[in-house]
Amino acid sequence: MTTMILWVIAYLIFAPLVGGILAGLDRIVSARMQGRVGPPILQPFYDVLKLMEKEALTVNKVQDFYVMCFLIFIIITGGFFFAGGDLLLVIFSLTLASVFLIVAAFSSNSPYAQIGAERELLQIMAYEPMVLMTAVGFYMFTGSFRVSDILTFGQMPLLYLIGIFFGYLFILTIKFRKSPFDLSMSHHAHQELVKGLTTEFSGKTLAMIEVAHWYENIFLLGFVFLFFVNGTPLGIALGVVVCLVAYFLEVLIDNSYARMKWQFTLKSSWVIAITAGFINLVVLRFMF
Amino acid sequence: MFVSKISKLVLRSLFKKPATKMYPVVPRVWEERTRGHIGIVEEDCILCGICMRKCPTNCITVDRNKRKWIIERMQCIQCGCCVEVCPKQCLTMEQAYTTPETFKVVDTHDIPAPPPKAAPVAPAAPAQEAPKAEAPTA
Amino acid sequence: MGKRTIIPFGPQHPVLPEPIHLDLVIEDETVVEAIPSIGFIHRGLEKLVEKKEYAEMVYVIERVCGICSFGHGWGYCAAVEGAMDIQVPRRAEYLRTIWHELSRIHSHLLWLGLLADGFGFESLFMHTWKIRETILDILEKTTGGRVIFSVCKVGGVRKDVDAETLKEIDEILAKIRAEIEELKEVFLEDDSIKNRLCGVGYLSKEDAIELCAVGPMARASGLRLDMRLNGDGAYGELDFEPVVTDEGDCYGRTKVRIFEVLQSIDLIHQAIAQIPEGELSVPVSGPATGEFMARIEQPRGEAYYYAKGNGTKFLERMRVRTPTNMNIPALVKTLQGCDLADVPMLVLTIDPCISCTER
Amino acid sequence: MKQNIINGKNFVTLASSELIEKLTDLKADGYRLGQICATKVSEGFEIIYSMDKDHSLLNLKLTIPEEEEIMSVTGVYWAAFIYENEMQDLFGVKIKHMALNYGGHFFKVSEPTPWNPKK
Amino acid sequence: MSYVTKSPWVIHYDGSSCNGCDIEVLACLTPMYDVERFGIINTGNPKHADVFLVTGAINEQNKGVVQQIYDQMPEPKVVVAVGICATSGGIFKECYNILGGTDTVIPVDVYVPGCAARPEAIIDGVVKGLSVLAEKKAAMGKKPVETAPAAEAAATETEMKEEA
Amino acid sequence: MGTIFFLIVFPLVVAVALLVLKTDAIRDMLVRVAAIVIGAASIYLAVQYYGTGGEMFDFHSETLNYLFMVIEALLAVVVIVLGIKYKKYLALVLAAIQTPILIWFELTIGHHVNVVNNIYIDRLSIVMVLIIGIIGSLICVYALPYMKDFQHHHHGEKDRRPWFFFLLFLFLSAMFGIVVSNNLVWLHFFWEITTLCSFFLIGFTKTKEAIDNSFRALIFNLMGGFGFVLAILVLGTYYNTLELSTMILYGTMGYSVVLPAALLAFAGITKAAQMPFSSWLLGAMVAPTPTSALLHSSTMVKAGVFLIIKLSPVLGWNMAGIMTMMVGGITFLFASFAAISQSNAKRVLAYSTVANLGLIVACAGIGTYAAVWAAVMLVIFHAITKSLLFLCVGTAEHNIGSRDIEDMDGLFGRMPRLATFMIVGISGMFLAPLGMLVSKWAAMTAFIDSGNILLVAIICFGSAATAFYWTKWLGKMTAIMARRENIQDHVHKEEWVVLGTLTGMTIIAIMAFPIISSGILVPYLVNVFAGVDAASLLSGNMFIMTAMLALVILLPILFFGKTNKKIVPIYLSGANVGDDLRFTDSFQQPKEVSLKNWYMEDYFGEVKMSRYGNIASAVVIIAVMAMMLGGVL
Ligand code: SF4
Ligand code: SF4
Ligand code: SF4
Ligand code: SF4
Ligand code: SF4
Ligand code: SF4
Ligand code: SF4
Ligand code: SF4
Repeated sequence: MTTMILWVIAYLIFAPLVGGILAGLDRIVSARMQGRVGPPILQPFYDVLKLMEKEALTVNKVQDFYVMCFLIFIIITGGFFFAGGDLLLVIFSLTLASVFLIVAAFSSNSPYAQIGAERELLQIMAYEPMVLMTAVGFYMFTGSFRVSDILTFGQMPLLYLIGIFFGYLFILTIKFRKSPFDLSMSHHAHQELVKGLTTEFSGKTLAMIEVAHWYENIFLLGFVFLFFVNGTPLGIALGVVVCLVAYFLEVLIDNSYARMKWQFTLKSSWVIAITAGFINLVVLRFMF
Repeated sequence: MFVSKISKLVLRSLFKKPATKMYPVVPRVWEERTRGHIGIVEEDCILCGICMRKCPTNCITVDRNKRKWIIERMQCIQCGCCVEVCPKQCLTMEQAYTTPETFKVVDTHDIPAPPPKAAPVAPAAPAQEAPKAEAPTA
Repeated sequence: MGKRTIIPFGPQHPVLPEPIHLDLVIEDETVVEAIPSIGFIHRGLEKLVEKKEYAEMVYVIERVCGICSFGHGWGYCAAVEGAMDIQVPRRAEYLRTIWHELSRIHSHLLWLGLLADGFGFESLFMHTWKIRETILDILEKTTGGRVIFSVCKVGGVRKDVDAETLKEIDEILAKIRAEIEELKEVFLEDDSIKNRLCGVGYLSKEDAIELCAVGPMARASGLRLDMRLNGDGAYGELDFEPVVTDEGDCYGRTKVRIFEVLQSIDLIHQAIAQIPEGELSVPVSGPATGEFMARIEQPRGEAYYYAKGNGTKFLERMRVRTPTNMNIPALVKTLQGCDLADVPMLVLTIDPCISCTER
Repeated sequence: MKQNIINGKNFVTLASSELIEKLTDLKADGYRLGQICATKVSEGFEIIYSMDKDHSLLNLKLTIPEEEEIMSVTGVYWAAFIYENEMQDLFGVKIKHMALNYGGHFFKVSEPTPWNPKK
Repeated sequence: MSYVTKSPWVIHYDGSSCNGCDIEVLACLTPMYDVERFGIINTGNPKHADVFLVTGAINEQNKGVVQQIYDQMPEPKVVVAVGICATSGGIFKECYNILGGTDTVIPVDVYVPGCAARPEAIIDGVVKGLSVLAEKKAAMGKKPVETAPAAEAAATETEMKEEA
Repeated sequence: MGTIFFLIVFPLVVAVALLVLKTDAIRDMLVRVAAIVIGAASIYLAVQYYGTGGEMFDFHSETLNYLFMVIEALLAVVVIVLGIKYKKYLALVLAAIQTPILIWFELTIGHHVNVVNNIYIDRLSIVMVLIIGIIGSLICVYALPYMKDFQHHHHGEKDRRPWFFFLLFLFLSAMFGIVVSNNLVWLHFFWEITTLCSFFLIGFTKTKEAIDNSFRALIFNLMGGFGFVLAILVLGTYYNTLELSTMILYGTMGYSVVLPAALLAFAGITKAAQMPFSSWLLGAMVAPTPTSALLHSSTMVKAGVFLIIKLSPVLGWNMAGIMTMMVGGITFLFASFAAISQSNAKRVLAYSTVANLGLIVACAGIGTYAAVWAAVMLVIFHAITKSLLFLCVGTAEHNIGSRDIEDMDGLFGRMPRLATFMIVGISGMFLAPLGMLVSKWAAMTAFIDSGNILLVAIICFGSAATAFYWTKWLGKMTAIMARRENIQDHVHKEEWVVLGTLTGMTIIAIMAFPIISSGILVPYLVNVFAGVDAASLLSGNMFIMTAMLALVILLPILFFGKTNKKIVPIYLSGANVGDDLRFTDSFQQPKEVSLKNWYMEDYFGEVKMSRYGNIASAVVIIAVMAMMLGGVL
């Protein structure tokens, strides 16, 4: 119980820091990949602090509420995860959080926000099956949905969940909002959607979204970590290293592909969910 | 899966020195022909006003009475037309650009009176040489 | 109306460096109707002929647009020279050709970069523009400007490029050729890019003729249409064949442009090898007379320059018809039924230059 | 003589009554529409239709009094709507039956028909 | 110190320029100049922007657009007029459809000369803008933001859209 | 037992009264009073039998048997006559075959089968009685003003409201009959009554479309009824019983009752509008909205799933079970997909109903403790939430003149209260920590445990699709559009009362869900699945869910709509005209922005989806039936 609480507190405090630094690293690495110098590593923090200082504007009375809910539920979702909670609960509450973000965008009744929301929704539909299957895979392997049980299970899930692992990595590109799947919004302008989902958010509201992303990214990496635990310190070290590698990989992918259209996003992720995820589950079914 | 053709280039760049010129830490070296701003050799100007008439943006004002040659920097397009037409070749194309300012820069140059033909020795009245920046009134 | 979304696309839109506006009617993300509106940049500069003497007018015409600025200057000069029957020295013709081809390279690279940005490929955009800077450096060294060169004048050119610099240019171009080949591979072979380009915005050869498309747009639809074949400048003495493909889609247009970059490098090599010594310009004076319709192959396609003198220092009429003008109808056509995500792609593949379209 | 010189000087006059017929014929003959432009002259407007076939150019010149209405050629070349709207907005040339008429809003200008001010 | 100066996000709008300055603005983002070093991001959205880079002159048709973008940017914000067209109308000043430089519709904080303005000049201009930004930020806390005519227009719009 | 009879007879009496008494005032009175009485009686029944948990009633009546038989024969005649009149011969044939067979059976073999307990009540029946009694009668009350408007809308036509209300109450009566009959012949009798009622209700408007659809419903349900008759035949002949409880007992004791179970499940599948029979439920939408609400939420389709849930102990990994779970799963998947492509609110609701029923059917088909827990939970939440949504759509339709989701632009400004109700309803359908999702979660776990990986995959994809179509609707509801006139004052008071009650019930049910689980479900399940570990699946997460719920409720109360920020216009690419609704278009005119959702017709078009779904489930059904018959013969 106490360790659990400690984990949650650590998450609450360190996730945004680590998430922000990772985002900073991302920007530097991306810049270098593009032959540029890039911003200082703390740039994401400057951005957020800057946003906090800006004039408070909104397009209606409710959107801030929704964005706040988004942030709160993202944090809660991560909290469940780090408290060793139920993976399905984590996924469902993540969906709840995303729905809040989408509703926030919808509420503005503004073209680009709306289309962004629509695309975000599509992305959810694209990744959801795979994410659910990831949880199912862990359950079938360890007999529990609980992160705490998975952690102490003692065998490295990766070996039996290799298909699911790749499927999850694929999905991660969508969740990290990286090219080729940065459909609904991206850091860079110059896309057909202006800023998509976030078009109507400014100042503190936008800062909240940014911070929520940091939290989100951390627990998404937590999933990656889960694949490598085997109850020994080696597993933990390996997990951390692989998380970093996975993150780097996502940055590389971001810089290596054009943005795809929604059709491809939906099709490819479902195909992956079926080929990598489902087949893996079937194999598990006959192994355990 | 999708083959990415750029990964190699991207990874190579990651470990190479960035191409960035690091301006302003490293100042820019200009080419000889770089067109930055118009300079004037005040002594040579005869206030004939040809530059004023030919300048496509009308940014030069030549005031014969007050003996002033005035250029509105925020209006000059560095076309070099004035340099070309000046009968005295007293205008030059300098390489540095006018620095951005919070107001519209207008440079006024006092053109020294030509030495009276009768007195070949110039009186020791040094003209103001440095261009002066004036804040716009509005 | 059912499920139709109606939204404004532009005038301020990050994907468009220039303001253009579309009333976009979409269903899901499929465009069912797109009505373009331009005119945000209309300045009315053709009418400045009444205020600027024909010799100074070149400074205005160069600023019709900052991308093919050189070509505009040349086109204008060619029209006036044609109207006044002026013969330009050969060295000047060669220099014009070299600068024009350099402009084409930088313009196409710029376009390729914007295209990459349009489909969200930031790193490719960066690398493309990185190479483009080398060209700009050459231009700055030889003309003193990165964007507006002010080297063309009625009767010839203002500045010479010495042999040493020409040799240097030769070497630099040989070097970036390799880098461009690498980019070519990316643009034409990368699966994700092909996925975004192939089959998008198809324009058949018949439609291209019907809609009077020009430039790479026309050449990608299989039309052998290139004003350089008319023999302006030094082109009559250089060996080249227009790049023509018949894909007719965004991929084809990309292909045409990237091959044209390589072709331009080639042309410059040839021109440098053959450039004759001689005068830079002939003196021109007196009132403008006569009329002439000049055509120049700009990076974006054929452009028209019509000059009509009336016996004074001022022209009676100066008309610029730019390539984008003639590609807008094709754009309107290809937009029907595309995806919202393709809109930038299509708008870009005509390589719209609103500046000169609206003048 | 170089092709561009021949092209540039190839102006042919045309009566407004023959316009559509001529263009239709040329189109059938494989000509593309190159450009259309108007010039304000003392007699009214001078309108040039540039037609191109295999890089050889034919400039048809039409001179009409200011009040005369001409037929739109958008029926022959749809793409001509760009030029016709332009002539309409900037010169006040009167054109009948345009396929896509922006009604004076193609170029939004502060004064109407700047090339041919009414006052 | 205010963080506005560490993370200036820019929005660029092309008034009626010749593209020259626009391209140079874009060139600033590219590897050679890489303004992301200063935390600058080119956002396409006025609501996220701190710095408004205007290129080109103002004409009849775009004045409303420029005005709107300006109005939609949250305080503190600065306007940088890039290129001679934007500073004064440039060579097109005499054209029938040109009203003048950016300052004919919105207050301009920094003028960047050049035709085209060089990337270096644009960087200098934005850097200069940052100090203005910091001043504005400092002023924001103290006195209410002065009601520019623009702000007034926005206020009326707000009233109109109050729902029951 | 008196209450049971009262619940069956009282609505019948009211129905007849309504048919006779034609003045508006009396009808209003009568319906309201009856609704209160029925509601109260069902609650009373619940209280009465809750303690005992389940009871069989040893009740015989030859007279009743014959009476039922006569009525059944009459109904068959009605069908045959109508079949001739409207040239729907398939219906005619089906009625002409099954009724004589059944009557022949009853008079011969059936006569010798000894039925001890004709009537029973258990906790599942209690749940059903509550659903029918409360939600059903609320819908009847809602129908009063609705049908007034309807009449006004279609004025000039004959006022057939007495007939309408007669059918409604008859329906309720028959439903009560279904959930308490243990004698399969009786059950079949009530079953057929609901079929007929729905037939008339669907055809109520008498348009061509309505009549076609009503016949489709009739034919499909008669096919199911035919299956039912066959099941009775088999049971009576081979197992010598006509009691549902006995059959299940046999099943759990190890005798194979797969064939009758499969036949009964088949009947349930048709009634629960599973693929390939789902089209009748979609066709039912031509009827006035209260009918749809009734058919979709508390009656008709619920009769189908009720029967299958009852059967669940004998399903599982046998032919009958596999058929049921696969049909349910396939239906869930394809109906969820098809819902994406719909913009007609009632069609979305219809597909969602079909999908949810599919899930319930699949759960019941798996037939494990956990699966049935999920199934019953789904039944409860679905009934409440779906009726709420249907009625909301009805009200919206009468006030904005369209039932298309895309016409509900700015509803939040125009009818804030209605929009809020809808938001509650929609959220209830798919969001954590609200009811439906909890059940879905349980269903998922149950699927995994059952080892049917295909179903697991189906639920993964199906829930993704579900989230998509609900969220986009939710988004439409929450969009705030500038300057919209508030028009909700036009809504009738009764409608508000009903909608408010349902919303309240939704929230209460969501909050009370642990209690429902431990108080009703667990005891029932322990009873049915004797010996299974009774610990609830979710006990560990229950607390978290409740906390989350509290947050979801608390946050809006604290913060919703409160801002001191400056409100500014939206971004319209710099072309804003100034009112947040219009932009300057290409012709320099103001043009209204229009924002619509995605439908992805090419991917999820309903024709395509139902074709795939129908083929897949038909194949499953035919294959299973063929294998079984092959085995039997
Ligand atoms: S908002 Fe999106 S683009 Fe920006 S940092 Fe977060 S994930 Fe990246
Ligand atoms: S150059 Fe020509 S215009 Fe100028 S002063 Fe001499 S004569 Fe006059
Ligand atoms: S350079 Fe051109 S614009 Fe500048 S002062 Fe000279 S003539 Fe005028
Ligand atoms: S043209 Fe030369 S000499 Fe004449 S006023 Fe200008 S600067 Fe002086
Ligand atoms: S075609 Fe485009 S790039 Fe070329 S001059 Fe015209 S506007 Fe500029
Ligand atoms: S200042 Fe010069 S380069 Fe810049 S937009 Fe204006 S004309 Fe073009
Ligand atoms: S919407 Fe109007 S016309 Fe239709 S039924 Fe209701 S009140 Fe009557
Ligand atoms: S929805 Fe149709 S059937 Fe229902 S009342 Fe309105 S018009 Fe009548």
